[in-house]
Amino acid sequence: MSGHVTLTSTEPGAAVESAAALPTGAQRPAGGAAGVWARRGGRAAAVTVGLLVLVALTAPWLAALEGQDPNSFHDTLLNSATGGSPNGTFGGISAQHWLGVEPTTGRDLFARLVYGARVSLGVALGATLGQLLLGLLVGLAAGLADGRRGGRWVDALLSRVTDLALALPTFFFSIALLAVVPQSFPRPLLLGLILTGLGWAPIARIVRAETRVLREREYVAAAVLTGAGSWRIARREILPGLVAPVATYTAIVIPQNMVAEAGLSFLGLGVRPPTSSWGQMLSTSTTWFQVDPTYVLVPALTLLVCVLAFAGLGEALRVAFDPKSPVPAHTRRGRRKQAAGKKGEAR
Amino acid sequence: MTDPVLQVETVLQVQDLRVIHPGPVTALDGLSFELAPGQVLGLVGESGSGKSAAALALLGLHRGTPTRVEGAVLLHRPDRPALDLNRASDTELRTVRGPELAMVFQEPLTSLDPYRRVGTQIATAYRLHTGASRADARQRTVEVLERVGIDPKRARDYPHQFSGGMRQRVLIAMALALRPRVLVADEPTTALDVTVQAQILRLLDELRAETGMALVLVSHDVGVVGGLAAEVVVLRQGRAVERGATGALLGRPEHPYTRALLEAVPRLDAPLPERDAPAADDVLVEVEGLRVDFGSVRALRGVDLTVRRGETLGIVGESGSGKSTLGRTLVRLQDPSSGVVRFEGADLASWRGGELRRRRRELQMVFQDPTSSLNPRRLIGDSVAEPLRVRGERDEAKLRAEVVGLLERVGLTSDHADRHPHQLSGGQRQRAAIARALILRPKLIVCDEPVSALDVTTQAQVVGLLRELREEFDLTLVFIAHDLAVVRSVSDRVAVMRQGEIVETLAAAKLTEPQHAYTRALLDAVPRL
Amino acid sequence: MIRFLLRRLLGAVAVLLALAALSYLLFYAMPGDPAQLACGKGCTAPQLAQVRHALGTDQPVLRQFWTFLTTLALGHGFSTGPSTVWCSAPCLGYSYQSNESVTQMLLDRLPVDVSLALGAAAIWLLLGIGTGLYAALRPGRLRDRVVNAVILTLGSTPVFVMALLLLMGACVWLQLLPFPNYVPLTEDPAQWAQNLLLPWLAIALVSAAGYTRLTRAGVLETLNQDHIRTLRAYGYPERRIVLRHAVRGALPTVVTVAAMDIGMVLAGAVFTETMFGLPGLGKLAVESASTVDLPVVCGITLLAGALIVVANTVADLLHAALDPRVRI
Amino acid sequence: GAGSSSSASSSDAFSAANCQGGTLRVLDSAKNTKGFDPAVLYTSGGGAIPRLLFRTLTTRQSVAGTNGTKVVPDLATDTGTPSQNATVWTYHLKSGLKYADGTPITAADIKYGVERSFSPQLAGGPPYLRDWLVGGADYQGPYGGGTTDLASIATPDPSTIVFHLRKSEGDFPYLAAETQFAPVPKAKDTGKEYNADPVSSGPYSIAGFTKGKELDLVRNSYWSRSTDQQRLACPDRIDISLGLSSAVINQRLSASVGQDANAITTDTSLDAPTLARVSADPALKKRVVTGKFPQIFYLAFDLKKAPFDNQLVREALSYAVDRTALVNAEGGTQLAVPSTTFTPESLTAAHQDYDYFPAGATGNPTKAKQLLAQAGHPNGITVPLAYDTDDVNTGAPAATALQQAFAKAGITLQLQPLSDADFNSTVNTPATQPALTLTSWGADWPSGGPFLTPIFDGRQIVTGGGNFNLAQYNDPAVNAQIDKINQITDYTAAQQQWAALDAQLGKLALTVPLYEEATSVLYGSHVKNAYLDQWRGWYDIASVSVK
Ligand SMILES: Nc1ncnc2c1ncn2[C@@H]1O[C@H](COP(=O)(O)OP(=O)(O)OP(=O)(O)O)[C@@H](O)[C@H]1O
Ligand SMILES: Nc1ncnc2c1ncn2[C@@H]1O[C@H](COP(=O)(O)OP(=O)(O)OP(=O)(O)O)[C@@H](O)[C@H]1O
Ligand SMILES: [Mg+2]
Ligand SMILES: [Mg+2]
Repeated sequence: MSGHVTLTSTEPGAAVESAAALPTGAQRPAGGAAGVWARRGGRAAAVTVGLLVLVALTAPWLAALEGQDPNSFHDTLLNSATGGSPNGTFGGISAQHWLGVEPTTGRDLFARLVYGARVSLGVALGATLGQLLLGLLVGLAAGLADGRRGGRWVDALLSRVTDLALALPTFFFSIALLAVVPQSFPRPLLLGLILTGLGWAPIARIVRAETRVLREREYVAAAVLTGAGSWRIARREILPGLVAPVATYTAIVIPQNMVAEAGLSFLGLGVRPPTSSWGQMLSTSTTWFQVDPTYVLVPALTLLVCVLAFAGLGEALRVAFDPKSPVPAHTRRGRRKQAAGKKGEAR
Repeated sequence: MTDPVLQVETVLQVQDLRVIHPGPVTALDGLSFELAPGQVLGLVGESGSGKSAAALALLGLHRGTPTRVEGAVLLHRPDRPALDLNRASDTELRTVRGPELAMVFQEPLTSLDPYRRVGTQIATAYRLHTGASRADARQRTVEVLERVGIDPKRARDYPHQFSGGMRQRVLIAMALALRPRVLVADEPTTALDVTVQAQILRLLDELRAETGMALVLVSHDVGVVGGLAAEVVVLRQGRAVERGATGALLGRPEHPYTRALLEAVPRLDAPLPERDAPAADDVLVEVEGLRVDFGSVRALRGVDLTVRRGETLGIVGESGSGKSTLGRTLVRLQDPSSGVVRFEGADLASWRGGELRRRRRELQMVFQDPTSSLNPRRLIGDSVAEPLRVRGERDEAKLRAEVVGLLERVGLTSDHADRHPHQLSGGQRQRAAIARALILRPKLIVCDEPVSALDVTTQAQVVGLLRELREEFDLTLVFIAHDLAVVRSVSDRVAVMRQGEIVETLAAAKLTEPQHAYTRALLDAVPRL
Repeated sequence: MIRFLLRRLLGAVAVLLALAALSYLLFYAMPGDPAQLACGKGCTAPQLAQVRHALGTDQPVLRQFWTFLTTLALGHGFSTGPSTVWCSAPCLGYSYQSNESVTQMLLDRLPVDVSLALGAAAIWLLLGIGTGLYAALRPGRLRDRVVNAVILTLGSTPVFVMALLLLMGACVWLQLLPFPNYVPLTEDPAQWAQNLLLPWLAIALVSAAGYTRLTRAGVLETLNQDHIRTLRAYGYPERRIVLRHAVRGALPTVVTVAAMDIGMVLAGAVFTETMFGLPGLGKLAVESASTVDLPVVCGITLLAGALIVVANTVADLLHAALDPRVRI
Repeated sequence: GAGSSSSASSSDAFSAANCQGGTLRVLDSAKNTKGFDPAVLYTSGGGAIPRLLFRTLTTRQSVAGTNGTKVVPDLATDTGTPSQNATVWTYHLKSGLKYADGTPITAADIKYGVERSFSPQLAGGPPYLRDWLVGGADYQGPYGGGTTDLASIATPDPSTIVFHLRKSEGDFPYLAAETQFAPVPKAKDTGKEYNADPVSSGPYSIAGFTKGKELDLVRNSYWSRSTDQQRLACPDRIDISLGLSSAVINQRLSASVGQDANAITTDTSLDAPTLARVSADPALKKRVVTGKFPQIFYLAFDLKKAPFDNQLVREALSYAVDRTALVNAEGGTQLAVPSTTFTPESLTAAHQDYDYFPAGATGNPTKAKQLLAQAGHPNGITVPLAYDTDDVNTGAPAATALQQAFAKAGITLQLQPLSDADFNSTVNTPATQPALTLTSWGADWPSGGPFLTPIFDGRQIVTGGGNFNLAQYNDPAVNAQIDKINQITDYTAAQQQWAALDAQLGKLALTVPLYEEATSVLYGSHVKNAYLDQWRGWYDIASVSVK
């Protein structure tokens, strides 16, 4: 690939824009959180993600605010003669039940939704974190192993292990693992661990490839000449360069993990009742959509918003970290931003 | 325009051309000239002076980007009204690009489509404008490839199978196929070896003479332009500060900027500063029978070399001759396949673990590409301080003082310490890299083409800096470059490399009287003013 | 090339062996006794012991695994009761549950998944590359964003939801198509395509998103490269530049990823197969896992693993074929 | 009385005389991956599809209503002649019986069919024969070494077969309707591989079979109505799709477009959402039939484990139960009916109403608490509850409903979900059995015997696995009572005795009966004479017509 700085229209422009987005004398590069925040889409995504996390954290209070809990049955709100569908319109939405109730049980949907956020986000974020750590560790180790002192074997071994992990039929193994682990083991944690075990390999691949590229950079050679150990070099020179691709990939993986949890729930392998998760809600509700659309829409829309938010965040991160970003720096947004920066300076 | 010949017949007429990048950055601020068939116009100036902005504007290539172009670029065609490229429709523009106006770019490595065969690329461009049959296009491709000195059999190769010089020739062949009336060459030789550079320049000149095509030759190197162009325009910050016939302008530059530009160009005939030659018996580094193989590639095939304490040893040679490999082996970034490198009498290969880490600090390196040798995510100050931190220095105040002191010594300020590499110019980055190499007070610094990526003025400054530092820090330098004149200006002795071997080593002063034919060839290729 | 393939083959054998061992041990550890399941509701203890012996599950696990491997490599005789049949290598044994030859079971079902994968891939490539290009032509503009949002929405829909919506839409509300009922290609190509249309769409709509992104990013990146400027300088029409040259730059990645995705088709096939009643391997996998049908389970994991390994190799070969700079 | 209720509307234009023709489609969610080996099949009264392929000594009567629970002769001339306290049963075959390949069916083939069901290779069928036949416990089938012949089955001539039982079994004619009593020609026996292509003795034979996917049946030209009074065999062809998702089956049946107008399902009851939709649509409602398979969903206690060794605690749970929530969880009143008796109402002949621990519609937590306090648990109890996760309805939904209701009475349920495979081996092995299990029991034929005996007969406790007496209840008096009833060969008399036994056992709170399931199924708009029989609570495909 071209490593030259050329007269393409975006390259210097990107630098101009990001430089403008920074206060003068700024000590941070254009990428990262600041870069995400600087973009409208990125900001919207970040706010949404923040809100979702907040909902998960405050679930008990939110449910209490509504005056419901996620597990109580409400027989009286259901019509037993018509398959246990909720009485009233829109799935039984009322002042007491803000999003209506679940058919056949009468459990409050709002309460289940906010409590479900804990599991869904927890599993997705936890799994992603796990995948990241494992992927980084293996990828870095394989990428840094060099020809001398058996390094090639380390690399070969780790690469084969990565291949193996990639070759696992994912869902199939989830089924076995979920069945093998004793019932007393907390389900969300187990789900997280399983998704971790099955999803770290792509990250390891990316990290390995990226590390191999970064390793050839001259600043790494310069660091070697300072007498730094390989751990220090990995930490100080290589790792920062991995932040961009890994952060970007992470944002793609989080929604994937959420959808995977929904898939496992669909196969009856998700969290155990009476716990709710968005995946569980969605998978049990799908058959109801002709009769009680509200029941389906609630988890479906939530999941959608969530996925879109994380995907948006991912896109924003990619743009923020990538100086060669294909999104032209000279979009109107960029110019406005710059003008604002100038003004700020003037004051 | 002072030249009456120009008014007889004009192909290209540029009037008050302005190029304004968003920002707004006025890259080009009012350029005017006229160009007759067969004429060569040189456009020179330091980096960032607006040369490329002008070159691109001549083909209307700013269109579709947010860059604004003002003024007129008039293309005169026989029997038709002149076309103002700035106002022409997209279709009109497309039809003149190629057959009327063609361009050769600075980066031969990336300017060809990597997915298509070289021959196809030439043939497609030809067919696009002539509507010729496939067979005719193939025929034409063969012709032009032969003309630029490439075996037509290689038309089936992909660009990556070609060297930089060959790719540049392919680009020229592509232009040639369409017989354009004006060829714009934006730094066509900057990325190339001196020997190749000379060939390309000769080729361009021949073509001009043969086809009567007009040539706009852009370069930061006055030497390159001087040999070819009849008239030269000197650009500075987007403005033409001086213009005139080449001989006159180079002989008696009026503008101080032009003068500075000329002075910065290293010359083979420049007087060498007086210097005491270091003692021949005080050997710092000794290389014996050094071989380095990369798989089947033999990068070094038995190199013997001594570096005396306190001297500057220059290493020259064409691309791929093994200069970098030798340099990296000297500082133990590369292990030899066989042979030894002795530093102060100790075999480098015998250093292990803690000893290796400690002792290798005495050997430092400055790299060719200032962009890649500084961690883009790290502040300059941190990068420079890193070696001290590695050594265990924890006192931040002391670190800061040391770093700032050294930065100031290399011509930067404390303000630069708090910037990221991308907020510095290339020359400034190279200074920071030098500061980082110096901070551990090493005994030997290997400079691997430290100035090749810089424009002449900056190059001169950095070379000057190295010269000063050598005295001040009591350094031994190994200075690698492909430019003989530069090497000569800093070195005490020069080693000439070719295909993994050192063909001869001579004193800098004797460089102009080489023994070896290869050195002779290198010398001949250097453009002269 | 030959060396590359040989090296890959060796790596593949190692990976598949490890995969077989892993799946055997894991599924062996799953609760539930295949003998008990085969024996049925009213099985008595002595009868259970007999069934265990007949299935070979009374042996120690390593012994069983070894038998599995030797059977695979050398073949094995199996008693049907009145007689013994020889199952020649590569033999994956007989299902504990249905007494069928596992190799045959897999061969019977593989065409379904191959049809599913290839058809879906064709659609998602078309859709993904199409929308990616459409978005790339005007980056950052309204249509880019609309395409992006639509594709993201589709891409974040779980397959089982997508499948249900398609079924309802096409078969119930609009009654455009009959409910899918798999017909082999060899039997009736038109019926085959018609019945697989919805499953293809379900997978493709969900998967296209990734390709839209890849294409868009690839095209935009290529458009930023120097050689595109050369084309412009030679008067190439902009459409031609985008459609031929910029797409070409995005193609190697897109195709490589597609090959790998096709290799992984079994991973997500469960959902499509369940919703559309397709007799494929994904469903078989889930069923055999829930009945601890070890020969079938191992057979499927090995097949799935082999598919992925092959797909990876093909992806590398394709990449090399598409990008002249890459050599293998 | 269910079953017949809505059959009238569906069979307006139906005439048994000219019902033949057309292709019936069957949309099933079961995969039938095990195939159709009569030795391996475990059916009630011959099942739905197997009954089209296999004729047995006796079979169920093909009529709607209570008479559908009657057993009638099939291959045999009568339902069997008992002697010596119902320990020897003799059958004579009708004449002119032939397989689909034209060869005659002999008594020896029936004997062989029964014998091969003892082979370990062909395990899976019902356990009764092993227990009832003299020498059955040790017999290992006709394959391989040792004795290959079971002496307790005699075939004095080609059309007579005599079974010698080791104890009185008045219900033997009911057992003789199982597929193990279908004839298998020894020459055609391929052992384990027989399941894919068995030799048909019924009105249809297999034209094509892909396990897990589809089964195509065509007429067996050697079958004739003249020897078979129970099967009408109306359709010329029967195309069965296997392994469909139940949601899709219900969608297809309700849409009833194209070929689906000729479709029924033999295993997919309406789910709650479809039911809700059907209730609102009169046109759809017309195409629904309902029935019940006598099966009770109940909570099983392990009496050997505290605190359920204490009857007061068991009573407390009986009071605390909220049957309305359970019925709703199951999909409402059309899919489930609360039951307070162990023998459900749908097993009409053996049912006697009682409610010793009245919990009312939604439970009586106050009374439950009081009983718990009395039993020494004033602060409530915490107990595990095992359930089968693979059972979509009775699994998680019912377990959570119980959890909620019990919480009100101070009983904390710790849910212990088990996969299908795991459930059977864990729950049915006394060593691993949980203290409290949510499970169900259905009778293999409509009689109190197979309903009560496996659950309450102390001699049925098996320690090695396959135990259904989860209470591990063993009262010699009750055991003797069971033996006495088994000697009665008069159906009605015997059932009255079973009913009385159930009522008597109910007082001990050995189980908490919860509800029985109702079957509600849709059929395609062209389908005629579709009714759910009262033996199995499902279609009798043999009488469905699409003409
Ligand atoms: N897209 C752009 N946006 C903003 N400023 C730009 C852009 N491209 C170039 N510039 C600026 O315009 C000025 C002229 O640039 P130009 O590339 O023409 O210089 P040059 O003389 O060709 O330099 P070099 O010798 O390094 O190629 C420089 O200051 C540069 O930073
Ligand atoms: N890491 C490597 N792996 C394989 N071959 C290499 C490697 N590094 C250098 N080479 C090869 O070794 C030879 C010498 O390369 P080297 O970089 O030392 O040349 P150079 O004289 O520095 O050239 P340049 O002027 O282009 O920098 C070349 O043929 C090069 O392709
Ligand atoms: Mg330039
Ligand atoms: Mg070099």
